[in-house]
Amino acid sequence: MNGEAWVFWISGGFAVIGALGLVLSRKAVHSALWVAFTMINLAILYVANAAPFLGMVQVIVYTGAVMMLFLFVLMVVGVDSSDSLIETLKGQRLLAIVFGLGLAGLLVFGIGNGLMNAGSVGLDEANAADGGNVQGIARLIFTDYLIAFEATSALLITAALGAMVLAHRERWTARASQEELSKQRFLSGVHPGNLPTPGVYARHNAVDTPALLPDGSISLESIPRPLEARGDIRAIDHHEVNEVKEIDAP
Amino acid sequence: MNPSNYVILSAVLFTIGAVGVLVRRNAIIVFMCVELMLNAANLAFVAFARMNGNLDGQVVAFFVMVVAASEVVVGLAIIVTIFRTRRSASIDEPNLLKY
Amino acid sequence: MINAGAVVWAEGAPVLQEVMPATGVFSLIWLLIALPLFGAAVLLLGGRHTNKWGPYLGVLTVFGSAVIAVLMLLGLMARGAEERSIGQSLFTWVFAGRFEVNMAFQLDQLSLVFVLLITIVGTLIHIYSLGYMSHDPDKRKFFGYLNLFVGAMLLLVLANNYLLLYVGWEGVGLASYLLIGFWQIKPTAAAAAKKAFIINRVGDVGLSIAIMVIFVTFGSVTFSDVFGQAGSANEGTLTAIGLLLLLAAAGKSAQFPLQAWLLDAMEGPTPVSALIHAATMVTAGVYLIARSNAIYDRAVWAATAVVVVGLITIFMGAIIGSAKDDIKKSLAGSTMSQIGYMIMAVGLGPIGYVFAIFHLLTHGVFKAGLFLGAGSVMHGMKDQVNMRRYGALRAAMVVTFVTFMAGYLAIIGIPPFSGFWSKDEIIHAAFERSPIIGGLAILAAGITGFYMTRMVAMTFFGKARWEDDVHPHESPAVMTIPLIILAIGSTFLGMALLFWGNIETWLEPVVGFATAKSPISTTTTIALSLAFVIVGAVIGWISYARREVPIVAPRGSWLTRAARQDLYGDAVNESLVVRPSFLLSRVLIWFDSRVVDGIVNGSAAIVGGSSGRLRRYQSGFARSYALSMVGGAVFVLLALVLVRLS
Amino acid sequence: MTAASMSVQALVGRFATDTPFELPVIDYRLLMPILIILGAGVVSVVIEAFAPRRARRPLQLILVLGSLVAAFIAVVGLAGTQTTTAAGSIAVDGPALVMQGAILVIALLGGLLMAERMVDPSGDAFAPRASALPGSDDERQFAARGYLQTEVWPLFLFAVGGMLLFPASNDLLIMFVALEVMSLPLYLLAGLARRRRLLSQEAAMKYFLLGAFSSAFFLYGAALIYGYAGSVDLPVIAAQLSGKPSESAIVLIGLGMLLVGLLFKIGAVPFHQWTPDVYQGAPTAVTGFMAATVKIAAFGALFRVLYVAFGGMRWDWAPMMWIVAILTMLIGSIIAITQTDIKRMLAYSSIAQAGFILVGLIAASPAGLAGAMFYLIAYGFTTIGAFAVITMVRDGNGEATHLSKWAGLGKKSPLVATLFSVFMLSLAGIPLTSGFIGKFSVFTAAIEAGAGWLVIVAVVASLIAAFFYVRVIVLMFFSEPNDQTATVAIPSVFTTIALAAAATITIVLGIVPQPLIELLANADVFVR
Repeated sequence: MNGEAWVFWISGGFAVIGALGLVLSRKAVHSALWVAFTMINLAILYVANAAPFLGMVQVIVYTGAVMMLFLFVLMVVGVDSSDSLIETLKGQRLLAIVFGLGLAGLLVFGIGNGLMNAGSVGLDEANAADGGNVQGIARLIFTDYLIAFEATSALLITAALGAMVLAHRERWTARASQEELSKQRFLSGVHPGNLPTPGVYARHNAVDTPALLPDGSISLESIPRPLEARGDIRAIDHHEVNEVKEIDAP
Repeated sequence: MNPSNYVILSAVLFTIGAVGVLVRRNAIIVFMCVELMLNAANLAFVAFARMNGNLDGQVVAFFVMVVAASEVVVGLAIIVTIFRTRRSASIDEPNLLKY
Repeated sequence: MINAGAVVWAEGAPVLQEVMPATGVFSLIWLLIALPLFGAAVLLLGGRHTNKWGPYLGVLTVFGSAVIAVLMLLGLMARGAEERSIGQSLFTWVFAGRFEVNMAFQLDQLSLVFVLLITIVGTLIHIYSLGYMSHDPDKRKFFGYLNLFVGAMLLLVLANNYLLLYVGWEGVGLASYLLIGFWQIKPTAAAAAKKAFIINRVGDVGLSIAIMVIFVTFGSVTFSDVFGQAGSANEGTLTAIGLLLLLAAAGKSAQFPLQAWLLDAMEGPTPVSALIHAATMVTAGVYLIARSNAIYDRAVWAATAVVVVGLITIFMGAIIGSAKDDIKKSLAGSTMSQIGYMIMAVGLGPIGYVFAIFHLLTHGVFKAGLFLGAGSVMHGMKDQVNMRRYGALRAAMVVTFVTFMAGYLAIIGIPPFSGFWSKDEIIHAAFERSPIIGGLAILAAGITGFYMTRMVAMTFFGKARWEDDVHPHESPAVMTIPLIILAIGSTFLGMALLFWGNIETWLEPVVGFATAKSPISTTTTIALSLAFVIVGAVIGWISYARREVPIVAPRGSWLTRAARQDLYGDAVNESLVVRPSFLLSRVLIWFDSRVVDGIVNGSAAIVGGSSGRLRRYQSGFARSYALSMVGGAVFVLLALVLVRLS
Repeated sequence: MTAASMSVQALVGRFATDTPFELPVIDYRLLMPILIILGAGVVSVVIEAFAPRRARRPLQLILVLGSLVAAFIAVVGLAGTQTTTAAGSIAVDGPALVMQGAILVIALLGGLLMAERMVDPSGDAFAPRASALPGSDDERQFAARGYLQTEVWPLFLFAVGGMLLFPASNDLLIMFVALEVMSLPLYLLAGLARRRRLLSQEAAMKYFLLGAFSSAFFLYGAALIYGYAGSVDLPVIAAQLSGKPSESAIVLIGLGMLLVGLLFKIGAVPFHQWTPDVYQGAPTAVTGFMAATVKIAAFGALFRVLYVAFGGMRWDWAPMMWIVAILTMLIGSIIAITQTDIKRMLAYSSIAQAGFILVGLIAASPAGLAGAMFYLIAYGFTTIGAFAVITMVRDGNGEATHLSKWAGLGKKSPLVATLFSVFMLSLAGIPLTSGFIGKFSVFTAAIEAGAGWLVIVAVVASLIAAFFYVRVIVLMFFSEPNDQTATVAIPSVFTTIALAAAATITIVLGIVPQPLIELLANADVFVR
């Protein structure tokens, strides 16, 4: 095996592992990381295929930008039941695998049939024509594919516009000033400051332990309302309080 | 190295992506699978570029990345919108339109 | 059995007429069609403002067309026989490559007789409708639809190519559905419109495929081009075209096996039944086949199929006509049967075309008269259609009775009424093809005598079996005047066309003509058919006028006693004629309602059911859509590879 | 590792190039229609950014309608051109110009529908702010303040630009980019409905995910074909196919994958399932617009791929397309029968119509192309007219799309019901409407090409299809209005013009189709 073969089998193997990881991971974040892994390996394969420029772009655009956007959205969306791997549609998984095998079989058949004896011309000549890979790509982009290049600008504008339309939340009132906010707060008649924190004497999960007022009685405001409604407030055992005092005492 | 190896690898990745679209329920993962399919196509383009001895394939792959980037933006915007409405990123859950 | 010798056919086939440019009065051909269409547009789009004068406008436009048609008749008669085909091209309608269709009309001897029938009978029926529909709140719309129908029907017969004919064909269909379903409050009417629509579509499919085959074979759909080249096409293609056109004709003309809609179509208002479902639209099939004579003359098996279809329908119609108690449905059965005669006649080739058209004209007049007469009876009987609730109406409605009798004598073929001349010619021609066909045609004439006598007897003779609150009265003059005119037509039209109009020589340039060399003489034919008709009529008379009609059974009258005395004879009648024919008709009605309806409803159910099943696959899950896409991709790839490998 | 290291060397080696950089020869006059629309799209974005809110809508309307008209004039000015430009990547030929012209006119009508804000008392067809949650206080506030999402206009223009590019693209890369330029704005527009926003968002998501999925197939197919031919240029591919012995299956597989993407866009079975959901969920004005134009653009591209690049392989793809066409016609027609939602019914009908147009494609002849173009134009105007009517038929909850609410509409609003009937009759292919001429020209072309049995299936399918079109007419005219019956909102001049134009063209093309047929007969050859 020569060097390129090593690269192919290692990076190619990793790419497939990453792809399988994408499909098989239970957690969406893991999937995203797996696919980023695949893309980095693909970048290596690009370089191995005499496409150093694309390899770089792959790392920067795909792994760096696109996948991070995915991760970002995943963080926004959070974890939900859709991450689960349990199939809810009857027969979907079986048919998916059958069709997948069929598709793969046909693709491999076609590729094998067409390319078994194909020789590789190599890009040395093509790159040399313009003095390098980047120059060659640049020349093509700005000559033969100029219209495509210009049309992609429409695509990028659309993307920006679309994201803004769907995500940008415009204010329909003026932003309230600090003064207005504080006035509003005091005028509302509710407790203006922080509520007392619960459970200063707790020994475990403290949320259900009410705070004590200076006179030793409990402060109901320190307890979340649902707990209060359910009657799940931990009783204050003054004996314990005294115990603590005793411990504290020298 | 025979270019068909790369292309067969790309076919495998493409198929894994396609199957992933069919079996995963999280819209974001489904979308990542689509991206994987595009990447597979790119790999094929790059391998073929070398095989054919011209740079057109690489240029196409470059454009595909641009297109994919814009597609990602639009797609994620749509998915986030749906998520904000339904509090779920499941692709199965919006199921009012049928029959 | 049926002699299908091609040699006979070429004889008497017409030489293609040269088409003359439209000058003088003939430059108004387009106006014939435009007038009623204009009326329809004003009435249907004009809204309520036209409620008051709209119906009169509707009558006027059709009358205008009739006047133009008569002028054209005079114009044509003034010309030599070889100059009577006139073409008018408005503009090129469709033109692509070597394919050109003009918005063009062809007025020749054949289309002119149709135009006259449509406009004159149409005018009379429009006038009649003024009275018949006078209380209907949607009268304006009714006249709009009627005008639309007349326009479309004129387009159908004036078109100079199949494509334009198809436009008229669909147009009359549309108008027909609208009018069948006109009283949409009745669910039966809506169902009948639907049934007519579905069955007619089957026929239309035949026509549209036929047009495409014609276009591909001849490179044109214009009549003159097609008929000019018909000799050079191969017989298989011509047979296919012939059979497809027959399918179309069967749909439109209610011929076996697409006859079922016509009976239900009687749900429409009676003038509609008279105009569309008796006199004009249902004869479009006859027109289509007669017009395509150049094709049928060279496609013997297609023509034979036409004869068979015609024969089957003659009997189906006649037997159904004998069994129905609903006066309109009985008349509808009779219409099927009479059109069966025409279809059979056009299948006979050059010996038959002329007489088919001849019978079509006389039938159009006397059947319109009969239907309008029935409508007049219904009008006086509070829309009662059951003949068992009629009886003894001859005194209450003298004009209706007399005019109805004229139609009656015409349809059963009593000389000198018009039906006699035309039907006997058909029977005579049928004998030339085969004694069996001729014999069957004569037998059917006998059944015609039976059921028409039954109808007349049950309606106008015997005892009154009216419902309590019915007070029969004669219809207003606006209804009786058309009846009288049609009755005059029923009486004299046959003689006029045959002796004065020379219908054979008139039509010969278009459809060709050959004198039938019948094995039996004309006199024998007449004698035979008259004998059968009279026997049928006598049986009908004895069964329904002499004997008490069930449902109402007044006791002790002299008629009942007389009937009792005739018991033995009645029993013979019963067992030999009435019973079997009733049994047969029951079978036919069963066939009609179960099998034909079953096929229509069944195929609708299959389509509907599969629709219900198929839409389940549209589950609403994007993933299952993606699954079917991947499955589709596998299919597409596999199909491509397999095609290459094979 | 030799090749890779060498190219890295090349990369870092000589940055200054010796070879002179040749500027591409681009005849901008030939690209004028596309440039006008995309340029207007950019201006439209600038308007969104800088114009005061009140001024945006009128400015956008003037810009959109003006640029569509200008682009149409530019297309007309190019009539008769038969060449390629931009290094052969854009074809300016008869079919491309015809499709572009049709797209522009229909887009003009679509734009008028989108501009309508009289039929809905609360505003136009789009959500006042798409970012506000459905049913939230935000949303109500935006609606109450009369906010309008004027960003739909740049999106609309970019979509039109992509549609113009799609049928004109002469290489697979441009075609892919055009596909995306056309689709991305449509994914977004589908999700912006003012009412029934859950449905609308669902439609957007399904459309987007499945659309992206299908374009991946398209791209992979393009890759395989590039692998075989060494170029993405359609004429070069054709030359390679005829030059090399074409026994290799890679071309077949590539073509198949390519077709998946294109058949998805035209809504052919089994790639059709997005159509009903998206058509139903999207705002009706957008549905009408995209039902008509996307089909034209996608068929343009499909024709170009199959005729220019793969014309020599007709015997490979024709049998497969036979099956697809038959399935498309029958399944579309059959499922439509049991639909109760009028938008959904029209969606299935559009699937069936795609099948009928495929019949013209299979003819693989200039007559087939001309017939299909006629059909597409006829279908486009009829469809947008039908959807225009749907926007007007409303009840308290917005558009009344359930068929039961259309019962007796003929009594309440005879004119609108009559117009809708005209559209239905045209879709059913009844004579004297454009749909009849379309069907006739497509079917005769197919018979001439020897596809007689296919035409018989097509005629049977149109028989089935006629049933549900006529059923709507029967429902409107033959049943009595009840308290469920919807009312017809009085539209502003925008919808009125669109509706009148669609109806006029539908009827005129049925009665005097000749000028258009002649035009198409002169424009039925692709530049190669």
